[in-house]
Amino acid sequence: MPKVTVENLSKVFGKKEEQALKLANEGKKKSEILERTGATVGVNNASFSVEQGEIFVIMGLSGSGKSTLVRLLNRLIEPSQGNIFIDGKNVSKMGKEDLRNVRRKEMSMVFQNFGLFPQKTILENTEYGLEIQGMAKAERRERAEKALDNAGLLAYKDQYPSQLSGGMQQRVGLARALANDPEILLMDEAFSALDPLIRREMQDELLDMQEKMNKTIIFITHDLNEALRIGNHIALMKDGEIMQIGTGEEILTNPANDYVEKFVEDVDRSRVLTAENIMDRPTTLKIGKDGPNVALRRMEQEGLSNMLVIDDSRKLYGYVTDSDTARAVKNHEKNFDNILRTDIPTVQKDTLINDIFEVIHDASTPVAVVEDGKLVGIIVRSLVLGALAKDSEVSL
Amino acid sequence: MPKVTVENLSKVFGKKEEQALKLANEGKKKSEILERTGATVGVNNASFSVEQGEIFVIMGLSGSGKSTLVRLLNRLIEPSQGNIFIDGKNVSKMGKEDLRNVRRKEMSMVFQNFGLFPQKTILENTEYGLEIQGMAKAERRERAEKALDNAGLLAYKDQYPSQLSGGMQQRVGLARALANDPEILLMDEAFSALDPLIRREMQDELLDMQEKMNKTIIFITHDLNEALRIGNHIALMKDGEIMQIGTGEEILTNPANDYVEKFVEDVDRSRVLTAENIMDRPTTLKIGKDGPNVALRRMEQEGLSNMLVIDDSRKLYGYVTDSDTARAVKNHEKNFDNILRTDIPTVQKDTLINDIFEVIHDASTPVAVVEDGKLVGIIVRSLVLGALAKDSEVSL
Amino acid sequence: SSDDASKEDTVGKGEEIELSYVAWDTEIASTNVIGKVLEDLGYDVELTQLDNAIMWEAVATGEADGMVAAWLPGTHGAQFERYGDQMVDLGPNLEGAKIGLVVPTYMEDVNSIEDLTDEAGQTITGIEPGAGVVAASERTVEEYPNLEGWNVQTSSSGAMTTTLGQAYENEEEIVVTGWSPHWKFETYDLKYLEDPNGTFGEAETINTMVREGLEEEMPEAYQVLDQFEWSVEDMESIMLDIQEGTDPEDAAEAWIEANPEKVAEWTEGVTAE
Amino acid sequence: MDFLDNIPKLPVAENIENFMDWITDVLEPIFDFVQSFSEIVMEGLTDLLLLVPPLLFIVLIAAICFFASGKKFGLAAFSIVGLFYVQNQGLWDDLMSTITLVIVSSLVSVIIGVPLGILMAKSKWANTIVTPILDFMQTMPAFVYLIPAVAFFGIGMVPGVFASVIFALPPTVRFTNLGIRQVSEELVEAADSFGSTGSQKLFKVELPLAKSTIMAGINQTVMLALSMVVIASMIGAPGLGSQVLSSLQRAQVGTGFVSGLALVILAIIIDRLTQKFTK
Amino acid sequence: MDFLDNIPKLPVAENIENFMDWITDVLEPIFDFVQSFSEIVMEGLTDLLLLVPPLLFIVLIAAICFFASGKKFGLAAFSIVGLFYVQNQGLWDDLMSTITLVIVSSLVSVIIGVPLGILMAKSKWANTIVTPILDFMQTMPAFVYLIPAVAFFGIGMVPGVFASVIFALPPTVRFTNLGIRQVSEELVEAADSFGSTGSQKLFKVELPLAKSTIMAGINQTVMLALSMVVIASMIGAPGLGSQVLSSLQRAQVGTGFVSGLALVILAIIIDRLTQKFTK
Ligand SMILES: Nc1ncnc2c1ncn2[C@@H]1O[C@H](COP(=O)(O)OP(=O)(O)OP(=O)(O)O)[C@@H](O)[C@H]1O
Ligand SMILES: Nc1ncnc2c1ncn2[C@@H]1O[C@H](COP(=O)(O)OP(=O)(O)OP(=O)(O)O)[C@@H](O)[C@H]1O
Ligand SMILES: [Mg+2]
Ligand SMILES: [Mg+2]
Repeated sequence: MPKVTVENLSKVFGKKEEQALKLANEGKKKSEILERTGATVGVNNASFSVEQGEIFVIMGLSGSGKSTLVRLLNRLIEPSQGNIFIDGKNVSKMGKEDLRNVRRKEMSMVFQNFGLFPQKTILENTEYGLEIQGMAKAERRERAEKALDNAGLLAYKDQYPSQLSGGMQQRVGLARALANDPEILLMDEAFSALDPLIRREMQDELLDMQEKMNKTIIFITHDLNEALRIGNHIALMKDGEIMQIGTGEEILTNPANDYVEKFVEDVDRSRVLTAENIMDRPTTLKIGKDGPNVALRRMEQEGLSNMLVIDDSRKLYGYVTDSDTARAVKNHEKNFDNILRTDIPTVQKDTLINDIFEVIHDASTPVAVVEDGKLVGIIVRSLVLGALAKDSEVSL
Repeated sequence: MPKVTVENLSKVFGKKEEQALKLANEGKKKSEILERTGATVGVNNASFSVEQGEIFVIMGLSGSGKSTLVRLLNRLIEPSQGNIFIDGKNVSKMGKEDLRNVRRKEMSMVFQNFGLFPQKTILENTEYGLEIQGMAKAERRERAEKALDNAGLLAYKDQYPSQLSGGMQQRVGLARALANDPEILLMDEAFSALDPLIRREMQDELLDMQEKMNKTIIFITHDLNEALRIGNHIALMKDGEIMQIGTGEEILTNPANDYVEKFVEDVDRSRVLTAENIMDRPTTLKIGKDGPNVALRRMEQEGLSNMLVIDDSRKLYGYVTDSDTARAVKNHEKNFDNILRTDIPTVQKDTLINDIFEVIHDASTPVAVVEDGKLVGIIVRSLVLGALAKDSEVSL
Repeated sequence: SSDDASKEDTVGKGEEIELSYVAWDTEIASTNVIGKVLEDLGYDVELTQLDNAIMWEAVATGEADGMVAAWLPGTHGAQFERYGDQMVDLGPNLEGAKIGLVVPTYMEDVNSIEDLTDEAGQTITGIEPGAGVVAASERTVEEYPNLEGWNVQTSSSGAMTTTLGQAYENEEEIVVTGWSPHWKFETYDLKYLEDPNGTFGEAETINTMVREGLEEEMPEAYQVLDQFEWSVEDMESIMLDIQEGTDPEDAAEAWIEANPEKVAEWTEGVTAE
Repeated sequence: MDFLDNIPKLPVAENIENFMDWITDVLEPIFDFVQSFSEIVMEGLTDLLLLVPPLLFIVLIAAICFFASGKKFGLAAFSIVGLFYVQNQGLWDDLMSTITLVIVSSLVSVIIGVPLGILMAKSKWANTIVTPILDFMQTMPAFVYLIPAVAFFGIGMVPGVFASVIFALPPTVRFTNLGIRQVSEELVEAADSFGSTGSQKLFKVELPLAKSTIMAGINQTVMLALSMVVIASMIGAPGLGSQVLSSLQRAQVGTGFVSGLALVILAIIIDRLTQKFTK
Repeated sequence: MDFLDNIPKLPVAENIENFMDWITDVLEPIFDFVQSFSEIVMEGLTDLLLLVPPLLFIVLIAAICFFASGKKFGLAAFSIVGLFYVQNQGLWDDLMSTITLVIVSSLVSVIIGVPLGILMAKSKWANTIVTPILDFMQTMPAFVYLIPAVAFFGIGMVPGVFASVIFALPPTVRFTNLGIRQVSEELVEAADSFGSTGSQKLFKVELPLAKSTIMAGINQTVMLALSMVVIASMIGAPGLGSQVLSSLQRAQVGTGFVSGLALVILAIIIDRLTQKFTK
């Protein structure tokens, strides 16, 4: 079961909510609805689901409804229509008391401008979520301190937010959200207010944290590079509608429409595409089964100057060159023992192209792509360059 | 003579200006000076010059002194020390009247949050600079309308700024600055407040404009990609000091120190490096001078399967392959007329690597790099990949 | 002055009595004197300065026990009409008070209201709107044919005396609503205009008013207040003292010391022995 | 504290008294001129207002309210009912006098206050000097300067205006100062960067942008001028204030309330209207 | 306008008068109790203040000023000179009475005003009802309710406090309302997002954040209470006000000014101190 499921969620701001909703469901556009009813469509029929432990990124330009969507999830904004399920419980139909419990226990939010209470110390801020649950002072203090410690901010616990730098403040925001130990983190442009350097650090920290704690994170940004960097899935919004949902690669390589295409045009593909996206199926020799004769014949047939050698379980042993193989045939050798070369460069299936540049640049052979030590593909130079060419369609 | 020259420019904010300045000149750091005197060093001993017609970008994180530096140029902030020359005239020593004239005629400024007067229409905003010079209504109206027309905003001239989108407002800001027909444009984070999509458009417009009008532009940003995209030269600031000045390539490939290196780490090099940066010196055949025999010998010597053919003035004619040449030698042909192939891919010296991907991917030969039709280098695949590898040092 | 033990033996027995007054010179003088007399009898006297109307309201509602500042029938006519039946009128404590139109003596040609033609910009400078003198002046303007076109300019007592002072200094013509006793007659040479039609009424008296029930609760104090009666000259001597800077309480004390026989008349029948 | 009690009383009162006498003497011609002139203007204004028939006046005000509030009926309806009430209670003439008093006081305050506010915004020095004077003007009880006002300007509307201006001036000065200081730095820089002179900047950029803050100050000034109406009537300014005062003298709570209510109605109409024009 | 003149005068004054009589009768026991009780408290407070020797009092106030203004001397010096002046002019007892009046009026205003302001911020409905009442309270001249104040609470400090509270209450209400509405949406959302209940949000987030705005309103309330001191003295509240009033009656500019100046000094010290505590 997905952690979060959203069904046909809509939000209309303004007086003629009913009428506007009807028009929206008829497929009318946001601007037309605004003109006809004066109501603003914030979110229009959004449906998606998020699995436990993934980072789900919502992207879009200003005013596209990202904030509205995420605030609907914990009902800081009341939905006009649709359902929100958290672990199967329908949040949109909950009573006040239950909703408060969900907010206290299940999800916490991190805000763009940090949302720290200026009159409280860092520690008091971090305690806030626990304090309002009525937790005893000693216990909540301990937990807050632990959360701050994890964020590397324990030394600052008695400072006030204004005494900290932006990056530190955002780490406090994160620590505060985590102190509650929620299942789900909602992050609304949590890093947008930060410096480029600090921002990158925070992204790294988030990824680290994600790995360790396995939270479900819903993350808003309008920076595509950020989205691609941290998101398992990305939803791209425009005018309240979700244009496309998919992995970064899917969105980059199969944009659902012109808008999405234009949106992703400027992105650095070498930081999104991985070895898997560009690799070719390798022509291989099976150790123990194929011998030098077979090898030489196949190399000649396929016009290759070298071939990779694997075993039955596709474990990679190395490669042989055409000249070596010819010599082995001449010497009547029956296996590759004498000619097998093992200095073959390998990359993982999910290595970014950006990281393959170096490997492939130095290599005189193709690069092998492995997964759990097993060969899954090869990459030659022209494949890398082809993938980076703008109008290429990479098969996935 | 450079258009703008800045010598040892410093600005200290606060009471103990003298003392702080002395410390700064002794090489003390900003934080130390703040601690010892309570004064903030805004800009510390900056020197640089900007040529007519170039886009000079100033980069750095928040608080590094970018805005202070650019405001010193038109003395919105009075310098604590140093000289600013515009066309050889020392702005820092000017009287009020002269300074006003420089501001009216020589340089205009474009602001991050647009700086449009909310109570004036778009047209009135654009007229403002001319109005205060006392220009007659009819004339200034005409010039303002022309500036708006160039910006594609004439239709909106009677609207108020708040009725326009951010991108349109910034175009008005630009039109207003250009209406004065200044020699120099100062742009302080002029595009930072814009959407990613609109931002890219504005950058394109700026580059177009630059080509047409040949203004000198000093542009502040903290977005490295933007800096690399539009800057002829880039100055990188930290704590009021200029860490490094150079072209985008220089900064990327020869960072002056760790800070600069860290700053540029994340950049998409394929959008900065050009053919010139990565090309090899080609081995060539001279038409009219070399024949197939020479060609074949040299190909064998250097292990090449093809060679480019040029004339005395290095004009590129095409290329010959080793097999073709061997056949021509066999047929005792004296020149390349029968074997010269002309389907050779070429790129310009300043083509971005990002745009070379496609060309080189499809090509079976090396790619020729030309400048004014003359051959200046060749590019093979491994060169492209090598340049993108992180720790490579590209020779310039 | 005396301690509690000795107070027990006195007439007043330290009982609290509250007299209210309006901050006119006459009332400051009289209230301080009678207050001092009661205090000497052992009462715990509290003098409360109030606005004119509030003074009446206070006695009417029993908030204050009494006051010696009711100018009747003219000046406080309206208030008496409103509150008169809610309090006890102990009769005049001073006779020979007067209200009327007043001019400086240097306006030699004007001696009667009937002599007025177009002096002083045809304006009578009055005090608070709603005050008795003002109402009387307004009646006067209506009843005297020669005052057609005149108007009564209301202001306040302070403003009126200031204007008078200024005009006097410059020997300008001025007609004000006047009442006496008042220190202005000491400071400037002024005269009342004759009032042949009697629109200002005959002589005014200043009456003593006490709250209902005072007679039963504090018969001695009631009696003293009832017997309190003095002359214009007595009052003016204190007023002059105060005007010259003496503290009102001290002035009252000094006067009491100097006039034991008058005080004895007031306290007759209530003194301890 | 014997020690403190032993210090002789400083002759503050006497010195003030002498100073006032002196200044009254010295400036008499000026005061006289100002008084006669202003008296004529203000009486003329009141007469003019009285020339307008009440019904027409009510309709006009209602129309202004209607359009100023963006064609909403609320304020217009309120002003019709309110003004009809004033007319019905026989307070129309008093209302007109009060309007004159308030208009003139506000106008004088604005004419003095706005330039003073600009000066304060531009000069730290002026700021340091004027601020405590403003504090003094607002906290010294009006009752204290009623007498000097009479000494300077006699009895009537003129000293009423004088007293009102003293009390009502500070907000205009303060908000003008604030409004100009609040103009966004970027816009001031923009004006400078095009080479504006000081006065170009002031008139073309700063004042237009500070307008709504300045108007808020003027609104406060008008409100304070209104609140001085009763006190002004103590020195002879005619109008609703003197009705209130006379009801107090006669202890007629009802009548006082009737006039007071007329003042409240006037205040609310003026307040809402100036607020509408501020936006 | 004959038409308007023909409408008979509505009996507003009479009805008010009857209503006041009725309410005075009905609520008499309550009023009496409040009066006696408050009288005792306030007289006690004044006596307490008078127990402190002036010199000690001056030193204490100066010390508070010194520390409140971050160890700067300006305000402390001002308060020493100012209070010494008051003592020297023989106005010490009056000053203490005035302080009692102002403290009690302000306290009552705060106790009523802050909850009312919170209510207005939270309920549109309360906002709609209370706003015009506040307008009424501020613009109805105090002179109108002096007589009812006496009818309710007799003479003395208690009706003085009543009149002061009516006039001085609105800023506390308005600024509390404003302060709570101004709390940044993000912080309210943050509080909500952690599942705060309404009262947790109010006490842990909104009130602390609105504090400085609320304090600014309270500062205004104190200032307005001070400005009512003279009028309160018309209904028997002792203090500096009654000095001012009697000077006015006797046209003594100097004496009036001396007492007025004492009020100004008190106002400035209180104003600066509350402003310091606001930050
Ligand atoms: N409280 C509101 N009342 C009315 N309209 C609203 C409200 N909140 C948001 N909207 C409208 O809903 C739409 C979506 O707004 P939203 O804030 O969700 O955009 P966003 O994608 O978060 O933009 P940004 O990147 O600027 O934060 C916008 O058109 C906005 O004007
Ligand atoms: N008016 C001023 N008074 C005092 N210090 C100032 C002033 N203006 C700038 N500074 C200080 O000078 C330094 C440089 O500021 P500046 O505004 O030039 O930075 P910046 O590079 O433009 O930053 P940003 O990217 O945030 O705009 C900062 O430390 C800042 O605090
Ligand atoms: Mg948002
Ligand atoms: Mg800047």
